[in-house]
Amino acid sequence: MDEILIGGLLALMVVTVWGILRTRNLFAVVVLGGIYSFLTATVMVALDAVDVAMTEAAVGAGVSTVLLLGALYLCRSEEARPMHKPWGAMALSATVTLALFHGTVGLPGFNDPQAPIHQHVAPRYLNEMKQEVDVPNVVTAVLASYRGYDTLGETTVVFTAGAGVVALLRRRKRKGKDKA
Amino acid sequence: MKHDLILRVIAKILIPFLLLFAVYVQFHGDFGPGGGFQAGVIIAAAVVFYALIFGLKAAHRMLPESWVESMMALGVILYAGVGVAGIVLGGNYLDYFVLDAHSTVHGQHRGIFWVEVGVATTVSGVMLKIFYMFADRGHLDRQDPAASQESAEL
Amino acid sequence: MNWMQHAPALQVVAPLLAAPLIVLMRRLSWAYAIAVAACALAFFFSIGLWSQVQSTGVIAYAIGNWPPPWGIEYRVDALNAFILCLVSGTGMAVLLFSRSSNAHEVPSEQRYLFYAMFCLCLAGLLGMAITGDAFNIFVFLEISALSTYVLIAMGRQRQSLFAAYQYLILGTIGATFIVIGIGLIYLLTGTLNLVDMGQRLSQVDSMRPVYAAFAFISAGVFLKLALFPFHNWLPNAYTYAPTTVSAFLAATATKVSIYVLLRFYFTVFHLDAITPHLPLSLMLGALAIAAMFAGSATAIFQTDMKRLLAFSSVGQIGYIMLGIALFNASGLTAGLVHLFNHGITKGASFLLLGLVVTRLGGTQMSHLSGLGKTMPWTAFGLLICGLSLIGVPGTAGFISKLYLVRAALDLGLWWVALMVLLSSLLAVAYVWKFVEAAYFRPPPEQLPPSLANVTTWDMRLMALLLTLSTVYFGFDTRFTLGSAQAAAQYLLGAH
Amino acid sequence: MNLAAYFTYIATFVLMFLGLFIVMARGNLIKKLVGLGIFQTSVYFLYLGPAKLVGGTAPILSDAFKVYTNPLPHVLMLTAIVVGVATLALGLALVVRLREAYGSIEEDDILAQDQASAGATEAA
Repeated sequence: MDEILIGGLLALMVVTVWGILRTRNLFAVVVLGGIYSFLTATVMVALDAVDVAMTEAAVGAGVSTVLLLGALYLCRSEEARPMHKPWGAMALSATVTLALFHGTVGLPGFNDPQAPIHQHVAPRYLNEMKQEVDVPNVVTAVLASYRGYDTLGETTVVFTAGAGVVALLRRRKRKGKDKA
Repeated sequence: MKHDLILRVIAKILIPFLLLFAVYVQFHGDFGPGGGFQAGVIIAAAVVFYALIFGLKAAHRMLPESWVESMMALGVILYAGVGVAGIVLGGNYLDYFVLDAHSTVHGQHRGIFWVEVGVATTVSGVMLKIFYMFADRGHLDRQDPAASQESAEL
Repeated sequence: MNWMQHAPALQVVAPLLAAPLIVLMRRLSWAYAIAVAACALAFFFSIGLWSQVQSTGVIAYAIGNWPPPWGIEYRVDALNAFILCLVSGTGMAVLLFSRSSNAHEVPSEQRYLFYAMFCLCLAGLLGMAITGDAFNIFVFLEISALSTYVLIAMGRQRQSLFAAYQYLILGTIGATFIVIGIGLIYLLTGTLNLVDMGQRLSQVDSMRPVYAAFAFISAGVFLKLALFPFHNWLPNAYTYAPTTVSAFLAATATKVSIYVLLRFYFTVFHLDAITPHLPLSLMLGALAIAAMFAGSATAIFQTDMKRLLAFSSVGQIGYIMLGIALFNASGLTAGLVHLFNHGITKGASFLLLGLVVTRLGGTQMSHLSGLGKTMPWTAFGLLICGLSLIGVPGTAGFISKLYLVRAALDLGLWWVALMVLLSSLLAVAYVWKFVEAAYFRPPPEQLPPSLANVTTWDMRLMALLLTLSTVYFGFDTRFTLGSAQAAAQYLLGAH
Repeated sequence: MNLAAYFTYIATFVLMFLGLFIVMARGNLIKKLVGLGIFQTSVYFLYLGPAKLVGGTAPILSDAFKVYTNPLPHVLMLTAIVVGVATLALGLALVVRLREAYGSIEEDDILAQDQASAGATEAA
């Protein structure tokens, strides 16, 4: 049952991406991107990743879409017709995809409780966390405590982006542009 | 849109609830899905909503840009500071066990609490700052004398 | 409380904490002071770590006091202690240089943010180099990458924006490849700790995901370190970024990526154990030799000195990779020594070019003509760096080429040694191009409009210091060779 | 090979192929960033798919459940999402600046303008 639901949603996502690929109206692209993010979030709920789903809905569908719309407003542009045939790009992305396909064949499949990820490291988070940290949401415990340093890095990434946008978009005090 | 009465009234009612929801997501993150990132984004969304209805100028008055810029920095400082506090209290970096003298579990709770506050502060600050930056750029681009004067005042 | 005991964490946290402080202060003078203090702390701690590793061996530091593999571990060994010294040392020199050079190259409103970005970039690079956790590498890689994009975009010309955009696209693709590779290994082993990964990976039966993970991580890191033919972002980025940024990136960013490659190859994949089954040495070696020739040959045709040096970097990265591709102790030693020597040589060259930009307004060959007369010391410094890039005795470059040739001959690969010598001839050609412009062409009648007439003492001192060290490490090889040998032995005997 | 056991991987392949293709084949700078986002998203399923256990529940501990989905990939992908939006924000800021400097957000236009100005400086 789960497989059918998730598979159907994933198929819808592929269709959305196909739409993004085909359309040259950038506004439509951005809206399709928002739909894509919401579908992603829904699949994540089906995969029991509720925290991730919430973040994807807020960040992927919300913030990203707003940012894209803002940039689109500032650029006001329609995508030009591609000038060259995309065979090179096609070949490259096909190679990468095939490499990944090659690699995943030996991996544990969907819903395999014997897979290494369910046997090593994660069991401690699920079984001992109650004594060690004692917050019901295991994701919060791992995020903020066990792997809290990653989250510090992640917060710093967000800060870097913020300060970077300030550096790039803060208006010059002088009117004249000192661009070459 | 600035003069639409219905929108303004509804916004006035909604925004406190949005902020309340953000606080819920922030502190309920220990028990259900949620946490600093999501709460930060919701806080930013509430202010963006305010800016859309009442205008950028009003939003700037409510939450000046310099505050927003400080928020970006303060969150990271708080987070990294919790780590340094771990060292000062005799543990390793980001060691929450030592944050409470009596119980390691309480120390963990305390650490997670402050860390999440730091995350929410930075995320909301950054999201807002990025929004302000893009919005300001638009004023300049439009080359509308009234708008550019308005943005000059900001 | 013993602060030195927390050196692994503090040397990353100091610059990481400095960045938000700078944004909070918003004052240029404060920004500079904070950045210098943070950078000095990082340098101090990394020297401390280096000497500690020499005496006690591997230092493990559990962040948050969570034992690995459940928490994130910092792990300092002979290899990354050496890299940390290179990164924080050149970072310090470039930072001290940047105060005056930024005054001419970076718009005034952005200048305090330059220091914030610089600190973040430094923190990211140090974090990548010191961590013992695979996903943590990705997080810090992104910190350094995002700040690098901004630093590049601060250049004076509009081309810098497009260079930053190109790097953003390629860098993100590279980082995502790395995440895919890490994900495959994670699915196979269930762990994210590098050492734990290595141990569990050797017990895995299905080799296909391992090879795929290897391919993805290699391709991702090749993109980041600009190995030919993955180098497309590098020439534009180095050419249009502010000169200090070019110096910092050339000396450190690509070098840390090489370190990450080594870490994955030896600690996780145990490549020296796998290589007999795969023609890896041949594949990597072929790429390296292609890079040596393509980079150096393209450099000859450049008319902008910064661009010339950028392509020369593409070539020099080939030498480092060639040493690694030999997969034995002498080859690795040669590669690591060259990593260090090329880092300081390129750092010195770009800082000297920074002096030229400040004084003459640009780095086109037309700006450089007659440099031997207009700026004799700077021209002489650039000449020394050029000789080091060729590998002339008496410079740091000579030592690394010597060991590279020797390592190849040890394995009986005389044709590889020949390739190294032949490609060095190409280096002679591009260095000659500079010599011709600087010493055999008259200075222009009228000097082009300059950004500032004088270069300040701090700029000159830092450029001098790095140039002198290029010569110094050509004679005294105790630090470079000693550390590289220890690191190579550690990598090969890690299991 | 049991196809049903690999369907999350298959979705990853397709999304990855399309995303990478959009990044490389399209010349519009905004569309490239959208493609980059899709490419990054494809990786989420590589991590999240195998973490799910059917019959399990979201990793929020409670006495009513015994089997939980693996929380570690969730934490990692949270980081990946945030990194993705940070990259997007910076990329868009660059695009806005590029549009102001070049008057276009098409890669070919920008490259042509750069070539023209490079030719001009060489001639000078």
